[in-house]
Amino acid sequence: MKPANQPLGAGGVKPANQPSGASGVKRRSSRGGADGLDEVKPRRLGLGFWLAASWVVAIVAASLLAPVLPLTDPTDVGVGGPRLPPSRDWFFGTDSLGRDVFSRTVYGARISLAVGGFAIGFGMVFGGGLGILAGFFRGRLDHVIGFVFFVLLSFPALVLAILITATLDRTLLVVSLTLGILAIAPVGRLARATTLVYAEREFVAAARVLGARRGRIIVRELLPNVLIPMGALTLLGMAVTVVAEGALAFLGLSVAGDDAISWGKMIVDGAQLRDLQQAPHVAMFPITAMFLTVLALNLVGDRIREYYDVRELAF
Amino acid sequence: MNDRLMDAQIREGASRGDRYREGASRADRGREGAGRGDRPLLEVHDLRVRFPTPAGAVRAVDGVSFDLWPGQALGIVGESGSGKSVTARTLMNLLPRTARVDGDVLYEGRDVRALAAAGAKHFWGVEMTMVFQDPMTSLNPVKKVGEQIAEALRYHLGQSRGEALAEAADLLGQVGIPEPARRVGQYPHELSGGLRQRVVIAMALACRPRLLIADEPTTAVDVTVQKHLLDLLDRLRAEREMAMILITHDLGVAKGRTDDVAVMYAGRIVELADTVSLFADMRHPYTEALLRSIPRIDDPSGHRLDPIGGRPPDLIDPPRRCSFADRCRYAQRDCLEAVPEFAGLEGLHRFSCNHPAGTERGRAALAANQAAGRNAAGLSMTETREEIR
Amino acid sequence: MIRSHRASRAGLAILVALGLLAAACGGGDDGETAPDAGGGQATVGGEAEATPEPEPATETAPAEEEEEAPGDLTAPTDTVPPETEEVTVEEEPQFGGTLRVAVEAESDGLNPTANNFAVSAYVATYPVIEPVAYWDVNGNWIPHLAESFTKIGDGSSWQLKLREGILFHDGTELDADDLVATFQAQLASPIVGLAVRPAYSVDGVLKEDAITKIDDYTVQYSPIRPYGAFPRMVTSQLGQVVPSEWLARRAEDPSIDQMPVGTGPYMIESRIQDEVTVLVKNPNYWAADLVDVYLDRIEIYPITDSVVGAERLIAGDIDVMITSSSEAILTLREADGARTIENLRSSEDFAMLNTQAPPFDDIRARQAITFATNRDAYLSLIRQGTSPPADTMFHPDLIWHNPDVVQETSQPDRAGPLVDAYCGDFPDNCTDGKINMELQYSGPSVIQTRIADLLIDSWEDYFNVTEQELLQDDHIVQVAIGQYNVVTWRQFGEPDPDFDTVWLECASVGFISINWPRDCDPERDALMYEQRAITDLDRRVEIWHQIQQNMRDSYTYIFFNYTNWTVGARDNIRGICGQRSPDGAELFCNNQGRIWLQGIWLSQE
Amino acid sequence: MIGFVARRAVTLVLVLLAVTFLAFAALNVLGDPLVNVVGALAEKDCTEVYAGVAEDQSTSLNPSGDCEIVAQARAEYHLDRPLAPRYFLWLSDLIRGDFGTSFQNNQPVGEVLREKFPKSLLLMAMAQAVALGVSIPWGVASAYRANRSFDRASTIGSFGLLSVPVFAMGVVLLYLFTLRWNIFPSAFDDAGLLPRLWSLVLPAVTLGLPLAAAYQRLLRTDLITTLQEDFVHMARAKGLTPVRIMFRHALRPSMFSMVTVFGLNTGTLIGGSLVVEQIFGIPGIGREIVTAVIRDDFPVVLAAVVVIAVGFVVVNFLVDLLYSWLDPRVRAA
Repeated sequence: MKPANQPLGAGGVKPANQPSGASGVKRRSSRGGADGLDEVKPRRLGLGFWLAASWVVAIVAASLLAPVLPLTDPTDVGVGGPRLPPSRDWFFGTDSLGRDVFSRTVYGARISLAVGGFAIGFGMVFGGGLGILAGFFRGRLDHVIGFVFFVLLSFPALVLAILITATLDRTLLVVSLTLGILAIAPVGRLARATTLVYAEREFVAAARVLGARRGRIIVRELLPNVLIPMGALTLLGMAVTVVAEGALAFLGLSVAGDDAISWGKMIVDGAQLRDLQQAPHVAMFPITAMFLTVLALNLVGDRIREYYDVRELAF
Repeated sequence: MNDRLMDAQIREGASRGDRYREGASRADRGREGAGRGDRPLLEVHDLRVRFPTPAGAVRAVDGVSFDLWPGQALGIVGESGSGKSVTARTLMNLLPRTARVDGDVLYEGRDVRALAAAGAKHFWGVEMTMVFQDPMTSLNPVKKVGEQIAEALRYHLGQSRGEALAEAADLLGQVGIPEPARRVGQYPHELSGGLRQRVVIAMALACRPRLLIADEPTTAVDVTVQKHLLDLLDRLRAEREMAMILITHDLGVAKGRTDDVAVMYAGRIVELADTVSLFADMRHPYTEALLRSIPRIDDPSGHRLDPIGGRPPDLIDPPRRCSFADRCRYAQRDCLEAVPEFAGLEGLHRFSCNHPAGTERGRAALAANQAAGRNAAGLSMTETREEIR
Repeated sequence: MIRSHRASRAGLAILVALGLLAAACGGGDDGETAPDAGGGQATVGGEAEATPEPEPATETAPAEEEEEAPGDLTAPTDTVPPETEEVTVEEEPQFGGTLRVAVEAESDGLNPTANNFAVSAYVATYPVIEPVAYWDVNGNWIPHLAESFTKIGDGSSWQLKLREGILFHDGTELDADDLVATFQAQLASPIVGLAVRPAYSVDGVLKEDAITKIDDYTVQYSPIRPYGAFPRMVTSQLGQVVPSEWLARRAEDPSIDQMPVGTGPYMIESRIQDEVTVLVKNPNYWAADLVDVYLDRIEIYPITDSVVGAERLIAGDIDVMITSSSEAILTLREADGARTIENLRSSEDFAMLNTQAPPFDDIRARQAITFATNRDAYLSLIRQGTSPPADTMFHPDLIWHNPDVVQETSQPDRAGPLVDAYCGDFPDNCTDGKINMELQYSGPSVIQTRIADLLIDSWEDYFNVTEQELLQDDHIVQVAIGQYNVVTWRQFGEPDPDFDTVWLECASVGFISINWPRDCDPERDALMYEQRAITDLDRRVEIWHQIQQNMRDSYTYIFFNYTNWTVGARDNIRGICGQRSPDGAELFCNNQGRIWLQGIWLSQE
Repeated sequence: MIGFVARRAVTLVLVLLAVTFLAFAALNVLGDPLVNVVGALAEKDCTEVYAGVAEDQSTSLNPSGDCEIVAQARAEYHLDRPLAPRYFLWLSDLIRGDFGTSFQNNQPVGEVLREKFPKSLLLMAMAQAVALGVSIPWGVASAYRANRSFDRASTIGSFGLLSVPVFAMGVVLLYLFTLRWNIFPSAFDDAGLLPRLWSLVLPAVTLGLPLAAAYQRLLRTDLITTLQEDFVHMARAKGLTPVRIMFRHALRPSMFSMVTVFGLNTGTLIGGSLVVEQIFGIPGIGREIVTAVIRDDFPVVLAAVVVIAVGFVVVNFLVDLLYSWLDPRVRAA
């Protein structure tokens, strides 16, 4: 019998922080019941999923293929007049320097996705590694790592990010690593929680009893199981980092360089009051591109998460 | 086991049952009873409740009819998924919106379902109320028990907070809770399971309803407390001249505390009789099996339990035949061809069985099956225990 | 890659040095009688100002109007269109009301002896802390708090005599002790001191008689070199006097830099950094009988996004704003209910090249990048028609301008051979036949980023450009210590070009160099020292023509445009220009955005 | 309960120490604080001068000896000491309420924070108010008719809202409501309480809407679960109206996830306000931090980080206390 509907005790484990992602605490009634008939869960991924996945694939493909696509050079100034509205020649119009917004939007995906992918990859390796170690060895190590995570989470994330990016050369690597560091704690917490679950399972216990080396248990038994839910989160994490890059851009702290075009930088450029007034399309096209991409990543990630029934989501 | 789980089993259900339509019994109008009027308090006629699912509609209640007279106690007995709780929830207007309901439910001649549709304000809780199975979950954990009892008094009867709280304490006293004045200020988690169920009962009785539906009121509490609670309900019913529907899976609970008993199986009433004659001559093989499958409060020692083999039928699109045939040691070929008629061999004792227990036909059927080693639906007789009678 | 060079307060110190040293080094002029080449006088929104019912369409004075007058180059006073705004208006000035002013930046503090003053600080402090001298409408110095200046001998000493009976806001009387205390506070300041010490010290040792109190109202300044026109040195923040008592308190509590005390017609009522500075009328203003003070209250808001400032002005939340942003100027020009007072004759926007670091230590590289620069795109896309192209450090309206010197940009064909030649000689500095270089600019700033993107686009056929965006203070430090190839910059435009020699002298080259390009040319030095020593205007003009030619030939500056310093004002704002000193002289208006708020009044119309 | 509070307090102090040290170290490691004090002179190599090997060559602008200035500054700001002692010196000042003095304008940092924080707090409070004001009715409406058309549309809508970056929301709202329809001002207006609130509406909505979507989803899920609880059926059996049941019985026990996220979102809000204050020109702590970071105003950054971290931890501590109001059983536990 389920005791009650309160999963959260005073000092108990709190659900993950999920302000911008898909869902925080996912509770499902453990009961069936007549009312349960209300909720009909299709086993399929659904049309939305496939649309979203197609968009992600299309954006990734476009960003990879951008150099070979028949696009105007996105850094070429004055290919058209300044602030031209969308037309047959310029699908997305031109910006204040007369550059092709369509071409820039396509190229912009490169930096946005590269930063997102790189950062979340970094978070996965380091956060995931620490989380698994904490969850597997428990005890003092767990306490120390848990504390580190808590400290990282207590530090206002964007402040940390601007501290680093304002001080260092803002190369692609620095910006990605900065956002990657921010991903460590949330990813690590998830990895730890997942490890805890699997570390108690029979197959791991059996391996322990059989005297397998701990390293081997982690790599052979735990890692594959922890990777599945983490993999689903990669997409959601990417969505978060794509947005974070945009936020940095808004503070003028995204990747530097005229050929480092990102959606965030394009939005800032177009969001200058006079540009926004006279040529809103300059900001609105990259905003739309970013929104759709974030939406698609969230949707795909969320669906995969549901599919594998990953309960906790930690960003 | 709680009701929702049963209902879930209905949905996910097992074998197919016979599709047949037959009205259930009527209560014995002739018998003496407290507060009898000239028409029943509650008339249920041909009640059908279906839940649409992707796989098809689940017929949770499939043509149930009965009358309930003022002051009368009716026991509805059945396994999980038999439809007894759905019936109760239909009366209480507690079904999920997706449920499709047909048939008539009249309370003092008023159409209860029309009342629900019209959003009647002071009907449920005042005229008719319900006690749920689990006192742990049927009290709001974040409100003091006094407040929860007073709430109905204030809402329905317009009492002030002070009046209502005082009356709540009084009610707590009536249901046998010691130190009622202190208890009103406590939260549910501060009370034991038995006390909580008493609180629930007090809460249900607050506005002096004329009909109380008690849905497995003792299942979730300690065995030692069960009897006290049942006796309490019985006493309060008598004192307040209140009609009651006591829903249970335990025939023993119904015995001695009800006037009539309806046995439900697969959404239908399969046997309906006054309590005394039911226990004297149970006719339906299911009733018989049910009695043997459960421990009894009044006879706990030494009696070996005899679980009913097989599973209840799938209620999605049930076949037209006796729904119990697959599990019935009496089942003959005719049971597989049509739904047995719901009729009484002996006056007001009604049942739907072609080969009722305790009759010649029944004994003959049993003997034939034992000889064949299996019943008409293929149930192996060796798996069943030796006949008692 | 951790950058070791960081921003700094001393970086700001250098900034100050720019503004102040210019004044400090401006000696050698031959005195107050010489006609001054007005460094740039404001033009005021056209004839409509004079008519009772102005037409909005002609309200603003766009850049083109500036160029109507370039023919008259000999008489500097004539380069300024007749001041028509307030004098011919029949309207009776109104007393009372609150003026809300927007400035583009917030100043760190308002203490003229300690903080670096930019436009925002000047606008906020001129009404509060009056200078001992100022400029008249023609660009000549005039006494303000001073009653007179007396040149002693060849100008090695100057005596300043104060007007008597002037009270500070704290009730103390302005006397010689305050001048001495102010001067000493300037010397002691790590920032302002940079601008003062060099004029009074030899090899780091202060002259003992740098300042001497003669009597209660007279002090004598004795700089190390003779000054022909010393009073010019005290028109800026160096001439703004604060009470000695206040300075004593300030030594204990530096935070009172935010609330300084002066003699002016307004007092600081409150100040919240980055939000608002509130001035209220001084009831005991010493010159109340001599000049009219109309407003009861002045609120100064730093609004860093100039377009937002312009929008708020148009919406009526702001009455006056000062800006050099093209977007804001365009917004103001297009608006109903507002007008602009634009001055194009002061500073210039340009890129400059470090001549002591490869690749631009080679003149071929400097020439190549100059030729490759697409100035037309810069003017049309960045300046958007608000600022005309600049060929030299002087606006064509000014007598100093040499019309024969033309900025050789937008000729990419000429760049190719030079780059090939350079790369032939220095293959290590080239990749794929292009010269490797770094463009440094200050940020984060959207407009600076746009400028960088545009310039890189025009250079990238011949150069491999790396972008280096630095925080503003950091940027200045890096430039000062010569750690750059190319930077975008704004400079020059002092009322007399002699003040601008400091940017060009060999003496300014060092570990910290304010001859930023580190371009030392003894021949040019000789020319500059010659013009400083003489009083003959024609000869000075001739010399400056040669200096412009010399600068062009060294290819260290790529001039883009004249900076458009614009004062935006709502239609009911009167008296921005045409204000008078206590002696009745008409004041210079909009000197690089520095305007006086005390004479403004609100029209009821 | 007391034990719980004590444990939390110890954790809180440890976390604050770690956070402040992290910030302190980051600022020191990432940049040399000396440069903040003496500027370009910090670039000068003085080792030989200190060793007495070389003569101090003063620059023209600093006649009093460059290396001497550098040495003085190092001593004044304890830069001649290692990181750890310097941290504790700073910390002891902090505990005595001395946040230090801004490099930028010599103002006491405490004063700077006092001026900036109220505006940001107001903004965040308004944002949370928007979020709660929108999400509670929205979540209730969705859960009340779960899986009906309104709920399905809500699910899509909230998912979409969650995918809108806060700056994109800001830009779009600014474009529509300020530039296009001219309803709200384009900048913070401090001319009294009403203009202040009015000018904060757009920023608050910008921050609040995505939060509202997050809250709505949590509330809806929890409400649907709660509505299946027996005590809700019991309340219906008591004859209470659905609306009454929803607000009197179901809402409070369904707010746990929401309240938890409410606390954790304080961090998100601070991050969001950095950007939103930039977009809408609000002179709050977010802009102050950005400016201070960009200008290397070490003491201001440090103080702001400390105060924010304290705020974050304290808010979450308060959220823990809020649980016991939401559920009396927690008190007993």
